[in-house]
Amino acid sequence: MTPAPDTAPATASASGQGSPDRPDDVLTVRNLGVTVGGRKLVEDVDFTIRAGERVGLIGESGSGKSLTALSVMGLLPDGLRATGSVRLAGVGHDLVDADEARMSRVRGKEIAMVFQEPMTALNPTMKVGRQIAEVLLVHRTRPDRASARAAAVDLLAQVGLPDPAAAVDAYPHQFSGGQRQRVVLAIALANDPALLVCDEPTTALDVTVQARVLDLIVRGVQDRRSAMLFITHDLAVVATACERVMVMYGGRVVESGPVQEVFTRPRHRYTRGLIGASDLTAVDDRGRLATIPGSVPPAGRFPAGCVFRNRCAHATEACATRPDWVPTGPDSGYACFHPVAESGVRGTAVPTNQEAGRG
Amino acid sequence: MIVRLVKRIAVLLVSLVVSSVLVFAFMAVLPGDPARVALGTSASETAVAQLREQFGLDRPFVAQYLSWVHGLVTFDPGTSYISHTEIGPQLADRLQVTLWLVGAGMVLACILAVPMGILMAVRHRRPSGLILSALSQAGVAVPAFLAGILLITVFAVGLGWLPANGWTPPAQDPVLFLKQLVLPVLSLGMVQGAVLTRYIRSAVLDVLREDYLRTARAKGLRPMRALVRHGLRNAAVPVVTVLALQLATLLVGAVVIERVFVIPGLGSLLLDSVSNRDLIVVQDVVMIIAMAVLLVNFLVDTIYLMIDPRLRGGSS
Amino acid sequence: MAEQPTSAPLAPGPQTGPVDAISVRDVTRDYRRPRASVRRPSPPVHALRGVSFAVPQGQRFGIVGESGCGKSTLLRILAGLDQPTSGSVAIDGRDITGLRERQLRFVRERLQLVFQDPMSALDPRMRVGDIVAEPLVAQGHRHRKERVAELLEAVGLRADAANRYPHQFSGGQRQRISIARALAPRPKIIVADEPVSALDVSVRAQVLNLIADLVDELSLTLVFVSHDLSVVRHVCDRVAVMHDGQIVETGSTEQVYEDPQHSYTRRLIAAAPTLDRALSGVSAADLNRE
Amino acid sequence: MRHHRRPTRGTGAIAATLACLLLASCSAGSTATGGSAGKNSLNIGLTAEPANFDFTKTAGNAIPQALLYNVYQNLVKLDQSGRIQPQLATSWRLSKDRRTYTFHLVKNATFSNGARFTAEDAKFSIERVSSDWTVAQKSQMDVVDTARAVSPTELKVTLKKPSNDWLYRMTTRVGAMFSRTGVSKLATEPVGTGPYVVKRWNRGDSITLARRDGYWGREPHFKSVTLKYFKDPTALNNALLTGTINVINDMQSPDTLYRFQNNPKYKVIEGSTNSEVVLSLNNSSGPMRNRKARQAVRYAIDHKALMDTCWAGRGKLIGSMVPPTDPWYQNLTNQYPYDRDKAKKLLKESGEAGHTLRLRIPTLPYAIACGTVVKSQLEQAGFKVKLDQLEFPAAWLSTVFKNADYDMSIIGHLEPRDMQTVFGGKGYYTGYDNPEFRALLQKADQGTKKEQITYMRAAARLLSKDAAADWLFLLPMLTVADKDITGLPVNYVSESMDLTGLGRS
Amino acid sequence: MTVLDTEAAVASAAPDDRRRRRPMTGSLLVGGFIVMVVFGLALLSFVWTPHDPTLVNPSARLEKPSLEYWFGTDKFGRDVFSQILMGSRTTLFVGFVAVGVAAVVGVPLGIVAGMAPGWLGELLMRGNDLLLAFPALLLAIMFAAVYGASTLVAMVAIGIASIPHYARLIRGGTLQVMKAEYVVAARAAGRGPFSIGLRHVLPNVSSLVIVQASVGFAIAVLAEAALSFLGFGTPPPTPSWGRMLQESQEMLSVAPRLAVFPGIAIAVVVLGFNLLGDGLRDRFDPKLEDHR
Repeated sequence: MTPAPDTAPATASASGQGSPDRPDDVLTVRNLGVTVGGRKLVEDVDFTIRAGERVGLIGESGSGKSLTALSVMGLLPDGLRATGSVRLAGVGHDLVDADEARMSRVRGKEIAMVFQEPMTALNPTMKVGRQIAEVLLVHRTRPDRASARAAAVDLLAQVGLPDPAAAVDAYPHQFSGGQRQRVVLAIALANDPALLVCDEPTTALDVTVQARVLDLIVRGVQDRRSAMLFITHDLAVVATACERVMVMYGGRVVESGPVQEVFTRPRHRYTRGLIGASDLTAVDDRGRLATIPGSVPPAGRFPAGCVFRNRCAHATEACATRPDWVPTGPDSGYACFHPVAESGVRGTAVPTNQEAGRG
Repeated sequence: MIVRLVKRIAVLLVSLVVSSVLVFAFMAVLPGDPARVALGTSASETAVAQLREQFGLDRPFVAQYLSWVHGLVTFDPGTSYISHTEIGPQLADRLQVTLWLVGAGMVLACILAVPMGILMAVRHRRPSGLILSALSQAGVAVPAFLAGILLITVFAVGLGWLPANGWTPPAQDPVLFLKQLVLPVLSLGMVQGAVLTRYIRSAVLDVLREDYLRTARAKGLRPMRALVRHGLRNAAVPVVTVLALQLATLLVGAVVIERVFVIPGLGSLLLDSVSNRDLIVVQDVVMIIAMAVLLVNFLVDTIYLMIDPRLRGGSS
Repeated sequence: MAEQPTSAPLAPGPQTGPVDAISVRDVTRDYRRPRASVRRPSPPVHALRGVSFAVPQGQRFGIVGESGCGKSTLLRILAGLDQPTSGSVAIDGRDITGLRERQLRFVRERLQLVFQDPMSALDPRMRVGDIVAEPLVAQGHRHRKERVAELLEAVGLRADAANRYPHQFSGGQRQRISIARALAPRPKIIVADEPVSALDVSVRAQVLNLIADLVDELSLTLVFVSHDLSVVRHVCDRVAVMHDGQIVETGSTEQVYEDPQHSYTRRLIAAAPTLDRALSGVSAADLNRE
Repeated sequence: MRHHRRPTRGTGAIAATLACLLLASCSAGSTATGGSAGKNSLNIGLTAEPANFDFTKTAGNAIPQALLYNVYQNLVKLDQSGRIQPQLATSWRLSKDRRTYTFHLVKNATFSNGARFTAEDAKFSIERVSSDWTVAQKSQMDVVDTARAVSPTELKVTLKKPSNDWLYRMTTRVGAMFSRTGVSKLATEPVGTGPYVVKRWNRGDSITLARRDGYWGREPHFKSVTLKYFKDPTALNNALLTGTINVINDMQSPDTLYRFQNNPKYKVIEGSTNSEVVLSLNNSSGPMRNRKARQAVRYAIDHKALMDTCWAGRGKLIGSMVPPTDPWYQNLTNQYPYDRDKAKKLLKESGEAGHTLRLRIPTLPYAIACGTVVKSQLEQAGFKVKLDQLEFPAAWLSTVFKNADYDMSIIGHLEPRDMQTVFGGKGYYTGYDNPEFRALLQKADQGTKKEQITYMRAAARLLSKDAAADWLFLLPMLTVADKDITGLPVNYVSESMDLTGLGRS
Repeated sequence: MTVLDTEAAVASAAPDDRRRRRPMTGSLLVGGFIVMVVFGLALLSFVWTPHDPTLVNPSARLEKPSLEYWFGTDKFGRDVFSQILMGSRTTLFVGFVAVGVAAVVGVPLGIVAGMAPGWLGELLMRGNDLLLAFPALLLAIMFAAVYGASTLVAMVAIGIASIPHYARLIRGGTLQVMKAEYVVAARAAGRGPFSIGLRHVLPNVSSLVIVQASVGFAIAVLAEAALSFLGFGTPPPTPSWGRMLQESQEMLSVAPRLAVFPGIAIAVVVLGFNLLGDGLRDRFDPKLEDHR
């Protein structure tokens, strides 16, 4: 989301990055867009992730968060096109329009991904061990099949699977959802990727299983000092797993910053509404929850200017033009003409709400 | 795994018995007394009765059915009313002819269809994919015998490269046997190939949409490599089903090609015996075809077991 | 799980008030798996192992549990769509176990279901008006047109939505239609199976508010099933925690959440991330610790 | 890393064989010479394959066509122009009362199983017809009273009453000579005195006859003759064009003759047959019982146009049930000249105009072709006609031939001199029952040769005037062969396709 | 029933129409057009044909295509174009009978097998597969032998032989529908199995039936051509493209057009219905589509 027409100096880039390309920057995304047949699904997304930094990307359905992840991996479905620039440390070329030959060298080696649905993510007719060994053999991080297999057993142990020696010869249908997601994680972490992209990795899992997988993801990334881009719609999960968060709505980043900052002193109206709506403990006098009026428009059909204005109680004519990005720190800022007052207290989305405060 | 196999075998046996009863009942309904047709219409009543007795046609149904089944099981399917000759060897020859024709035809179909089908699926949006798709649609639309007639007119009568028709057992004259096989196999193979291509295309398209293909791409496999290592094995299941179906229908379906190229196959034997009311032969041919179809289905099921581990039981 | 399931005593004291809306006594349900080995038949799956609870009229009763704990099986038995292997279920005091479809009429009138997946809950080939009116048609009510319009208004949709098709509505709106359908035969009991799990956060709040309003206004008895503890905590008065086919703990919402007795309940509550806990420093590792 | 091959790994080998096959055949260049390997072997294309080799029990012309005069021989045989010639009998005398024939037999004839041919075998064969045969022709021997073997080379046969017809019958299948020790497996192993024996039978494809050593008579030219059977006329033509066969015996698609006529490599021979294509009318029941209606039918058919359209003008127009090769042939085509108005008038007078006539034809090439033309011509003359096809042989034989459930049908009667059996016999499908006609036939049979001709002519005239049926035309004998094949028979008068006279120049 | 909260009212039906308006794929357009043309020809043939297709006209034997005879005449002097026109009627009749028989029996069987409890469903399917042991051509030949060769007999045989394909396809679709929550809702509302089958299952599998019907049509036309070639198909005098093809074989080198015109007609119709099938399959919900 370029604040002003392109002439603006790169320094004041949209996501309020400090000096660009700091030494330990792993992923640098500039002006990323995704279009299909003329309709814009993702627009002007800018952010950088440092080594070892865990960044969350939160948004509802149709916000474009999954498309952002997929365009970083270069795995957009047929008919969708990515624009802008995605650079990865240690990789000479830009990832957006790279050809298959170059991208296949990067995927699974520099960047790895964990998907949402574990039940269909693995090849049902191939042993789990071979599917893990494959990512090692394809990138020649292991010389031959025997050592790749041994590494697979070790990886299975790392992700906490019971009896990894037997598991390596089992088929996907012999594992539960949670166990399969751990196999996918093992595959992703196999080559110690510089960047791990997780697209709603625990949405399909039960609470207890989710806790274990989240723990594995965070530890896996920390052990390898890998950067992580974590996509989810669940505020609590992102707050638990990530240090910094970007809020997306209508294909644009409307606010970003440290988790503590964004979730206690939200500035963008949408972020505030989202926090209010997701807090099931804050109820008005009649016991009703705070809500955001209206419903999410279909992908690509958001209003011009500020994409949230058709549901924002504070929208004015000014919101018809695109709000500028107001940087509030090295990696944080928001894009709203009528932001929540600096001193706004957490969870006061609807005036009638009393302080929730429950532990 | 064994349980599934035992169940499948049981289903196979029951189906065989039931289809044999069906076939026998159908034959009994067929009008036209076989003995009378065999002897010609002006034969005397006594002669007809004597022949009926000789063929056991006067015995009660169940007895006739049992002796027929006994004959089938012990590979001695009795003698034909019309030709008074042993049916067994005749069936064996005809079956061998048809298996050669259909087998080679299906092999050619696979050689054509597998690469074309995959190509059409992979280039599914691009013009080359559309052209191939149109071509295969055209291939499906041409009746097999028309293809045969055109091939004869051009290559046999026109250019004289190949014999127009006829069949020579391979042992008798291998070169002539192969020459006579080319055109029929081509016309059979091309048409069946076009049909198979369409199924392979849709099976591969389905597989390309699977999540684990995307996982393979995320691992760093290039699209074609991902398809070959992960996609094809899973796409094989629906394709194997269609192949089995085609093989089954061709056993008698090839009669059209047999008629154009004058090949004494199973289908032609069936046609001739039906017009000569040679009931015992008709019964045996229909039974062989039914057995072949059921056997093919059984083989397909076992192939499923090999391809898809989920069916092998033993869950987490 | 060595510990014995602790559950508060059944409805306190003798049956004083009106009979319970739902009373379940020691219900079990087993499924026979296809034979895996030739020698011995495969062991049966115990979906429910002796479940008992009661829901008095007007109460909002929550059932929490992870997938595979048997809650869906329980729901189908409550709605008379499936028969228990043993034990009994009574709706408004009348035992429904072992009855044939024709005798379950009164259950159809009193108890209706709301489902989880908005995409699959509505028949894509039927107009919204017909969908909502289906229970009325099935139970032979007349002058359905006005009733449908009334129901659509009640769930916050315009009456003219009746002649549109489900795919022309958003997830939240489809859930409203599903609720309108459930209210059509004026049931006394609504059984909601994960009604908001598939919705976005902002829309979820709207639907929860709608359910709360309707339950209050029509003084319905609500059975609310979910894997999401925080949603159940907001909606329900009493809650039962299910694990592996058994109810391991029952009690008022406050008592179960504040002071969980059973170790599984404790682990469940500990593992559930919330914004407040995260902001107060609870990390992923903390969630994972028993 | 084991590279996972596509599932069609096994097809590699087969693909290779198919590819080299294509190459091999293309390099063959010259027209594939097909089966005719050596100079003294011959391939003949035919249409109807025999069901087995036993013509004593199986009807149909296919068996005698292949075996008579080639494997089996008779005392006397029929030559090209229908005259009776000696074969196993060198000469024969008829007694004054025309009831006893004395045959003098050849001395040195032997059967293919080695047994010598004597008068005893002849006696055995003649008596066996009445005792063991089941086909219809067996009644032709009823007139025989006794057969005595006076000496190994002399046979006396006495008839119950004089019969010109009997000697003629001895040239057909009933006159075939069997060995007393060679009748056990007639269906599969025919034993005869002829020059050829059956070498191999690829059922559904071809029968190969081989010349046997030690044949008593003059050895035929060809060492081996293969009879190839084609159901489809076009396949038959293509086989000749590509050299798979050298001779088409009885061409069934006259329209394609042009491809051979103006082609130097082939020669076309047109002769006549005994096969009258009869528009049979059901004289015993239905609208065709009415004589006027039958006559209306005969006037309504334009025979010349019909033959031109459905059989490309090949064949001969005939007025009654007598082919030109019979001694008592006379041209009766003028009795019912084509006159559509007269046909309309007669049909109105007959009062049968309202009825729909069921034209039930067998699925034979000439019947299908002519059926369409007959239906169209009759409809133009005011008839109502419904055409349907009955699968030959089974359905047509049982529906039309046995139950006479038809009004009109089209069938070629190919048995020689069959006027008596088709129109003289009681209960025959034509249902023609005229005592005067039967009396004429009997007088002809028992009279002298000269009387036979006058009475047979009278019978043929009566049959035609009575419009017992309509004779569309006489099927021609169309033989097409390689230029260098000699001795090909012009007409097809006897039941046999005599191979002994063939040669290659 | 008061309107409880104003926000809900604002959230009424979204203004724009979200129906997944997928573009009409090429194959649907071309296939649909061809099928329309064939229907048009068939209807036209009831009213008008340039000449009487069954009229034998010896003087006009084997005429080249001319102004009077657009496709020339055959060996009996009959106008080929009129025969093709009339033949389209037979072709459609062939398709309808075959598809009709297969659908009328196959679809309900499929639905019942899909809705029935496990073991009954399996049993029905085993019986269904048994029918697979009698391929179409085999049945047609045996039926023709019993009832005599006629178009109706041939097509009923083809129809019966394709019942298993319909049943198997529809059972697959039914199983998917039965898993949907709106079926559970209907049961909870008190709907009996029969009305569920009629109101919910049939409409949702109807897309499958239509797609299979168009492909079935193409298969039937090809089968009729093959049967006519073997002499078991449509008997004269009713014009049929299959029989025209068979009759033309004899005259191939003098009048190849006698084979070309019916051959093209058959190919075009088969192509048309196959394309229509593909187009319809892409048009309806892809999730229910079963690439037959």
